[in-house]
Amino acid sequence: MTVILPLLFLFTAISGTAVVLVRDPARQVFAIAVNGLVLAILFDGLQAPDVALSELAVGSAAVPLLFLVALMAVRTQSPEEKP
Amino acid sequence: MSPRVRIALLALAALVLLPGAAEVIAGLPPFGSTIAQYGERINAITPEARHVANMVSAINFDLRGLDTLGEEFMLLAAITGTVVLLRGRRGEGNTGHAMRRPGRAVIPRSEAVILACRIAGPLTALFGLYVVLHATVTPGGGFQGGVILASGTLLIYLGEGYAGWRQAIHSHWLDALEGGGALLFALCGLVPMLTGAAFMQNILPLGIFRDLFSGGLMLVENLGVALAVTGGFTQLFLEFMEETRAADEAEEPGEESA
Amino acid sequence: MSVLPYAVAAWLFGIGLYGIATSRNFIHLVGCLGVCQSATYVLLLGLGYRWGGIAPIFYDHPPGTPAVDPVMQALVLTDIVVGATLTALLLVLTIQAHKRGGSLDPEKLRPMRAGGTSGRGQGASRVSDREQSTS
Amino acid sequence: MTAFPAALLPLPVAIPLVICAAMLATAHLLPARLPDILATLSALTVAVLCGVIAVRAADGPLVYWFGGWEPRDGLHLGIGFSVDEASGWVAAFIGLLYALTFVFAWGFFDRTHGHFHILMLLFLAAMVGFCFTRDMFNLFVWFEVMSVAAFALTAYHLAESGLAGAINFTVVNSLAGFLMLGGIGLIYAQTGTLDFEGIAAAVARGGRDPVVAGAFCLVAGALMIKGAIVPFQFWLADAHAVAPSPVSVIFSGAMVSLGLFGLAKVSAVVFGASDQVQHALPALLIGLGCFTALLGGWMALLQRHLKRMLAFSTISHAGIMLTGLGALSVDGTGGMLVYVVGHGLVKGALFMVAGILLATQASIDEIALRGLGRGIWPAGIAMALAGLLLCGLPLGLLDQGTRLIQGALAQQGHGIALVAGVIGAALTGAAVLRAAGRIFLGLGPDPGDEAGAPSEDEREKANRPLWLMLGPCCALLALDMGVPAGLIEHALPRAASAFMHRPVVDAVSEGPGWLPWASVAAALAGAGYGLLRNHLPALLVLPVRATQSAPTRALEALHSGLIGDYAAWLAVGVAMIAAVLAMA
Repeated sequence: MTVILPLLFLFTAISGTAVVLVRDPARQVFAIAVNGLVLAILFDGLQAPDVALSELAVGSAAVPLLFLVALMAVRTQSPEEKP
Repeated sequence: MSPRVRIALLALAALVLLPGAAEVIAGLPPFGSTIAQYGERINAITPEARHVANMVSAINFDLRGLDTLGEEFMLLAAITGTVVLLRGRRGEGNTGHAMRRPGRAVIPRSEAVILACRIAGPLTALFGLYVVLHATVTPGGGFQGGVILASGTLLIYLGEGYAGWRQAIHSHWLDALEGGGALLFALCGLVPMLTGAAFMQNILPLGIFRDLFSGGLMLVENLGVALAVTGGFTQLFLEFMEETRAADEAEEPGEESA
Repeated sequence: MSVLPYAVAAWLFGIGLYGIATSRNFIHLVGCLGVCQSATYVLLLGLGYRWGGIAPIFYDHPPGTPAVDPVMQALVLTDIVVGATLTALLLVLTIQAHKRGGSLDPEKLRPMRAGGTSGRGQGASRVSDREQSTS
Repeated sequence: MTAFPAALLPLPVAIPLVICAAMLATAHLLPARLPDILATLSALTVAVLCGVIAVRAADGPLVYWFGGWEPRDGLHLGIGFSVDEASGWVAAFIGLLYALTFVFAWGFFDRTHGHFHILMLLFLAAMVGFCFTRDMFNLFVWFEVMSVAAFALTAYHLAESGLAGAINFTVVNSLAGFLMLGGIGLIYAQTGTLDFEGIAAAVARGGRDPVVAGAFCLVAGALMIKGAIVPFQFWLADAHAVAPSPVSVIFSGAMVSLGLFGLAKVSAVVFGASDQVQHALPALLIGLGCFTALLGGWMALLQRHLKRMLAFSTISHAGIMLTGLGALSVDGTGGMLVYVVGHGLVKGALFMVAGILLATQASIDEIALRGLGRGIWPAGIAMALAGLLLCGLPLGLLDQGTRLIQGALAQQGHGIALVAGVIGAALTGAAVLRAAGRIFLGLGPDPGDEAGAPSEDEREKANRPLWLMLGPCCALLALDMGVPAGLIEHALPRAASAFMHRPVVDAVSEGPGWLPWASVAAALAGAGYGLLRNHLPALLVLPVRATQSAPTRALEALHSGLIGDYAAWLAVGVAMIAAVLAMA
């Protein structure tokens, strides 16, 4: 564990940074999902399986899904309504 | 304010905050050295006091049940807000049936996808139920299970198409599920008061340690959360999906004037 | 190692705030807000960890085995719910703002501004919207 | 088993929650008027219950342990509510404000299956929980429930500016939540408990500790964001100005001041034993408070959009409350608590007048409305009266609070804060009186700098009778003026000492009697100048105009409405708090 945990923390920092730096929302969705997954693994490593399960369900599935749908909604309406 | 000024301001703030943050981090107990007395104590007494194995569930539903009550109603507020804000434009009347979006190609679904979804759907539902039911013994609980169950309904969307999904799921039922679950949870607080106990006091038989039905009142609260979360998240997905208005049925242009 | 988790938490909050300050797209901004929030998860769980502790679930291990702090985990669970609700609400607001303003750029989609074009130009269409919806 | 009065404590939170869950579950079956009735009744019930609790808490705080988890061996295991007299009365005031708001909004939101009422009741329950709790994380939970309900309510109109304002509001207040949670994590890790008293005891044992200071910095920053203190105030004008008027009543009347109420409680109770924090507080709170009072007042005077004007006036008054808090004395905090109630009543009434104008005249723009208010002159009288009360007319609760704060500041020699408070109040009063004169008397055909301020068309549902909207408004004003001063003078020293966990003081001092009159005179002069500008000699007008315009434009540009700017200012604000703490 002593080696894995620091690595997981670093991964979290990197994937969080990636979410910020990927400025195109369509690609950012994937960064968000990856970030959620990394967080879930980190939480499991920190002996928090309850939290990991929540993060897996919410952070890497439900939330990216909402982002995707929001993107789709924005796309479907843009051609006709953009002034 | 131009972006450059903004970043300069941020950098300035960071410069001031950095030494402070360093000092705070240095003052914290080193990572992994010790845990707080409160958590230690809960680990020590709760298995015996409440006959449950999962401490996190015990905290969420018993020791600090009030927080979860607040959290559940926060979810309810958010979902009610989402519904109000998304329906504001579409109008209430249109929620009963699937909306159509003119001029979008219908992508035919392959048999394999439908089959996969019909198999995966019930499996997801089963897994969700498992997670809900084992709240007090293994990781998971009403919230996690509820989210999984709600995601399971999305498989209906993938497999049966948007219209089928809308046919299977009614917004009114979801309201009832969500409100009913939250109501059940709130009543779990009030009913013990009728017997003279404290709000949310665990007055039911506690069951046997490591048994599925251990924890007494926690099981009912867990069920309330599961109902509320399932209803709430499905409602959320439903309302969001409505925004994309997939065209699955025959197209009738001009029905919806955007 | 003993300070790494806290440093990571501080970094996540800082980078998220930087993202919010420089974002030109509301959907991207909501993602950055999520990064800020993940800082709180990391901080709390980091503070509640103990080397060698088991998960606070005494199913396979007998009660009394040293475990990590369950309170922090319960707090983070609540926090995750907060995160999901905030994300959903913000995305809804973003979708609706895009519908009305035709843009996702904070610079173009400002609240009421002096002499700004927001609102005035589209005032007429909005009023007619409302009349339709109330009728 | 808990004895009778303490056993009431969960009810004011639980009742609205149960009602709103039941309303949601049966949303599609409810007859149209039922949500109005249910919501009003439950808000009234909450007010009455909190009143009873407050009366019973006079002898000492009532304590309630949820789930029967009473502290064992000095360790707090569960969540507790602890209600002192002052918290009880503040909660009762909030319940009453909601009940009157529900009456004001009767029939306002027919088409939504009671969703408005559900959100409002949740908002109410969260506020009461926020006032009652004695647990740090529970405080955060209610803080977030409050925020989430508020986010959804802000954008109810779905106008474009409403949405951008709501997004700014949501992002800034979410960041506040994260800061607060971070602070809670730090303090929990350091002290090993979440209970207010437990933390206070551990902090007292610990001596000077950077972690405690850091935790306070984060929590105080979060509460100041809620309380709209400069430089965190930007979201408020965007959000208040666009929220539906019944929601604005609650925002300005209760939510903002509740942030400061929380700050008062946390700094007095939880961090009361940390010397570092207590040394830093006067400079921090009084400095920021003065600045906020002046900036808010100045901005209010320069607005033409009535709700935006009132929003800035709320910022100014939040600054005044903060200076009262900064005196760190029982008088100052007691004055601030009275001020919270008085300000909530008056500001609520003013937002109701704004709502009346929106509903009957279909506009909220001071200049566009010039002279249009003549037909609804009773609203004009209410607005003028509220304006006078706002700037310090020596009558009623708000005035009493002001004089207590002034007394505390004078005693401690904070002359600058005293002057800033008077000027801030005068400026906001002048703004309201000018608007009242222009709208209801048709004065001031030639607008000054306010003509360049942002404004927008807006309308609210117009089918409600005038008396239905004016009634609650007048009730609020009557309540502000009708509470006997003797009663408060008698109860306040005891209540405020209990609130701060300090030994009881004999009496509280009040500021000099002429100060409020000076403030009223200044407000009248300001309003008169704005309305009668074209009758005044050019010698007087030109220099004012020349010096006023440039800073005005600069300030207006600062309130850019860009979320990026707000985030940067937020970081600056937290850095300022940290710097003051580090120097203490």
